[in-house]
Amino acid sequence: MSPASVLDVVLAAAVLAVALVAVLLPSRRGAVSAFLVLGVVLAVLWARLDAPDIALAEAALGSGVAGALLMDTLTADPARPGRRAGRTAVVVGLLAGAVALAALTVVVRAVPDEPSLLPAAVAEEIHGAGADHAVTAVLLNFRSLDTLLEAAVLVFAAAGAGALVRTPVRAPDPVPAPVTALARVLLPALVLLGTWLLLAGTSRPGGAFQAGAMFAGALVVAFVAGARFAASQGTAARAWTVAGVLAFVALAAGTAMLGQGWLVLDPRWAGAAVLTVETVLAVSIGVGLAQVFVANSEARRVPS
Amino acid sequence: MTRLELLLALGCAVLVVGLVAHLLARDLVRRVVALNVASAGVMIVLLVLATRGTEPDPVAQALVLTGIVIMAAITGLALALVRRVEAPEDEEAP
Amino acid sequence: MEIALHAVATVLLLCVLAGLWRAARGPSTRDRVTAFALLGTTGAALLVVLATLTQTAALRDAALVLVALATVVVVVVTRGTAER
Amino acid sequence: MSALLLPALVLGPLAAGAVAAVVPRERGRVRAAVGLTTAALTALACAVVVGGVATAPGHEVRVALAGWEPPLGIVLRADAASAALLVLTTLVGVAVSVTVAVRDDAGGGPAFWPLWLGLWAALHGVYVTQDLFNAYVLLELVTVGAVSLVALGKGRSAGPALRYLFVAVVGSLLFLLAIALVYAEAGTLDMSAAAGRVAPGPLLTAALALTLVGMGAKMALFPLHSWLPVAHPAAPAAVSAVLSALVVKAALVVLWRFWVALAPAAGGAAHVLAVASGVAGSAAVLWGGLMALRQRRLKRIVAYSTVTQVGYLALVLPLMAPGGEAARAAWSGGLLLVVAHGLAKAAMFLAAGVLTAAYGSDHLEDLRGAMRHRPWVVAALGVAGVSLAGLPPTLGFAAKWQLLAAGVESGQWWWVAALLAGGLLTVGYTAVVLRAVSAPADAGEQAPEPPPAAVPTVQAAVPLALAVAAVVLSVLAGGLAGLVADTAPRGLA
Repeated sequence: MSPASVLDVVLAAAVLAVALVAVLLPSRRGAVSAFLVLGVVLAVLWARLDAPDIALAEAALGSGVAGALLMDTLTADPARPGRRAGRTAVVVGLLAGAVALAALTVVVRAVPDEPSLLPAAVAEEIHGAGADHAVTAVLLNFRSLDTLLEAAVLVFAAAGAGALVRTPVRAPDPVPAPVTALARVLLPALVLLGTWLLLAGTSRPGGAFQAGAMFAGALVVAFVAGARFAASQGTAARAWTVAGVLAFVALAAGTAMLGQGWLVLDPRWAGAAVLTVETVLAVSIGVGLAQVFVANSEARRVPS
Repeated sequence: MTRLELLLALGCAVLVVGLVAHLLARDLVRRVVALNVASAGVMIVLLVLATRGTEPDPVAQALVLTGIVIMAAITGLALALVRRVEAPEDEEAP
Repeated sequence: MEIALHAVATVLLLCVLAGLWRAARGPSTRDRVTAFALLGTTGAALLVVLATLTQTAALRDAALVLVALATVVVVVVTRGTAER
Repeated sequence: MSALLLPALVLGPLAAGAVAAVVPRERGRVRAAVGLTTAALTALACAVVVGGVATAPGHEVRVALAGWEPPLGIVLRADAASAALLVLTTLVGVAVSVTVAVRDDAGGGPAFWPLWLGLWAALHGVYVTQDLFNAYVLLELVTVGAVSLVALGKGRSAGPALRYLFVAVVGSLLFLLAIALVYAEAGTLDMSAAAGRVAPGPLLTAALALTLVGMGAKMALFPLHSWLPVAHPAAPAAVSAVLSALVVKAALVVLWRFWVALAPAAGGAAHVLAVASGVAGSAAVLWGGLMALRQRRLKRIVAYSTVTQVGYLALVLPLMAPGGEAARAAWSGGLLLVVAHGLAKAAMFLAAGVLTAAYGSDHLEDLRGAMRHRPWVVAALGVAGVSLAGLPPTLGFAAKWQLLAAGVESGQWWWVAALLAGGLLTVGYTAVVLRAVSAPADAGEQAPEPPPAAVPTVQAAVPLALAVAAVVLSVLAGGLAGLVADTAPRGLA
């Protein structure tokens, strides 16, 4: 076996092992901690699969923002005694799982080892698409409707989580000094990193979603450190949350009214349009994810 | 077993592990975690499909990126609901 | 050189798995968070090795992001434990 | 013009939902104004698009978004089936919007508006998208909107909402794996393009099975139905109407589109899966009907009735399987049934909402005397029940007739028996409801009921209007069925 395939096998085993640990640990804390580790291992797997964009996103979202959300759930409630599923259910579940896995393993052996139609199509059309980096071109031009709707999913998830908060936001508690100190260092670093990912995204891996996750991280840190602006669920915060979707729809409607067709970007200004939409989207995603975090935090802090 | 088959099988295994755990777990946070594990399994399958051919498939990668963001949003909503479910009775009244 | 890098990557990966044990076992939240912060760093090192191996500069960004957001998680947990 | 407006059906309500989310929650009137304006404009745009579909050559309106044709880009395409669904959604959507605008606790408060508009946009998208992954994203948007709306319900609605979210996301993940498998083989995400690039084999069979199970979970097909009778009644009245009438149909439409495009290429395996769908559907018809008969709460009865009706809709897959004339009858009958059920179920849930608001409860015992005090609301329940049971002169009758014809034509007597049994059960539980509300208010040993609380007239009139629409549309049913059958997807022939 070559060193490369040893690495592949070890990596595959690691992913499976961490996934098993994450679902098997009976305590919440253990499960969440193992899930954070899964995010790290997955980021490595994505890197190994030639997908640096996804490695970035996994590091930022999968183990970053989602990790912070899950961890915050743990600090909110003391661990609860876990009820267990009945023995019959476990046996049936395991059997069904084994059968499903065997069937799927047979199925995926039939996957043809040849590329799909799309990489060639992307390579052919990427000039004038507004971004030299293929993944960004797909997200912001070829399949821009998906990206718009995905931003909308975030907007409405934030609205839904926000609707669960039925109490006004409480004044922040006193913050421990180490947290404030850490936040002072971390905040500018996160914003800088996010901006870099945003600007880099048109020509190399990176883009609105990774940058947005960094901005969300910055806002979460600010919120945790007691900054009032980050705790707000007011009109301005909600306006920023929806700004990305509205900017995207405005672009779509604008191109339609100009007679080019919905979301059709003219190669002459496609680059500018892509960067503008990405910038608004990144800020919007950042605020939106942070709003989900704040809503979660407030859903717990109901005054007694 | 080729690398493609190995990694595709890995994706399926992670998906099945996540789904079975999701259906069997009673603790709500653990169910959310298991759902995220299952989703990671599907993402593995998609990204492995993207490695066929000489260049990585940007479209499949874009799909995964979209999927990850959606899953993060859904996790946020799910956790907010978990908190609401576990809030003491008297806090339920709006 | 390539063989050495692959070997380093494999060893680092095993380190991650060793760390998983501490993160999963706990017993205190502090143990878990320390383990996770450490794992984030190991994961970042792995990404840097892979960046060199495949000559993908963007993976260094990913390493940075991983470290930065692992720190965010640490801050969140620190604050949360301080509150109780 | 209609091609220009087709994407607006998705992006318009989406943007309006985003705008409504920015309006402070205390400004409920402003949010309602945004919602009503959007409802009016959406209805107008729908009319134009439906008109475009009716007059266009080949009865379809098609837009390649961002100017990219498949395989690279995403295509939205409205055909006769989309038109039928758009008509249903417009009628129910306007009715729900008016109901909530009149009295906002029917929708669970001002948080209703952004979520509902976002959901509305996503539903439109599901009806017209041709792209598999786009359908996945739209279904997730539907889920996020629907789950959040359930959580707006009074009392402990978060639990049912979370359970619904779990089921819906599991369904989505299975569907996403199916998409990955189709993509692995066909190399494209466009449904019609993929149809020509797949061959019988394990990949296609697995994709069909995963989609059937995934969408089955999302639309509460027996035995994956147990979340629905919990989640739908927990939601605010107007939301229950939207969930039963429209949201369940989103998953169904994706299943049907996927099936019509890809099942013909799968050969015998698709036939086996279709029969499985039919067995599950028949079981759903019987189980849902029996459970509905046993319930003592109005909203629960209506929710179990949805389980039954989803069962009918699952029968369409085996009825379509033989192809030819029978398949076309099954396709058009299925679509008419979707419209008929949507109208009837929205009418029933809105009527249940009015009665609950008036009597403070939806227990059948507490609704005694409703026939005398709220005759129009009870009339709406009755007419809707008749349409659900598939009796003339309603749209439900026309739809069931088509399905029966399809079953008889292809000699599939089993499914015909399930259809007829379901109709009898529907008559049964509708009768239970009507008998309960027509009992005199002071019957039995209990003290006389206090007179019902006042409910705005408009709110009480809306359910009847929907139920009447089901009758009026039945006049057009013949023409509609013909149109839908003539424009049935090519895969059916």
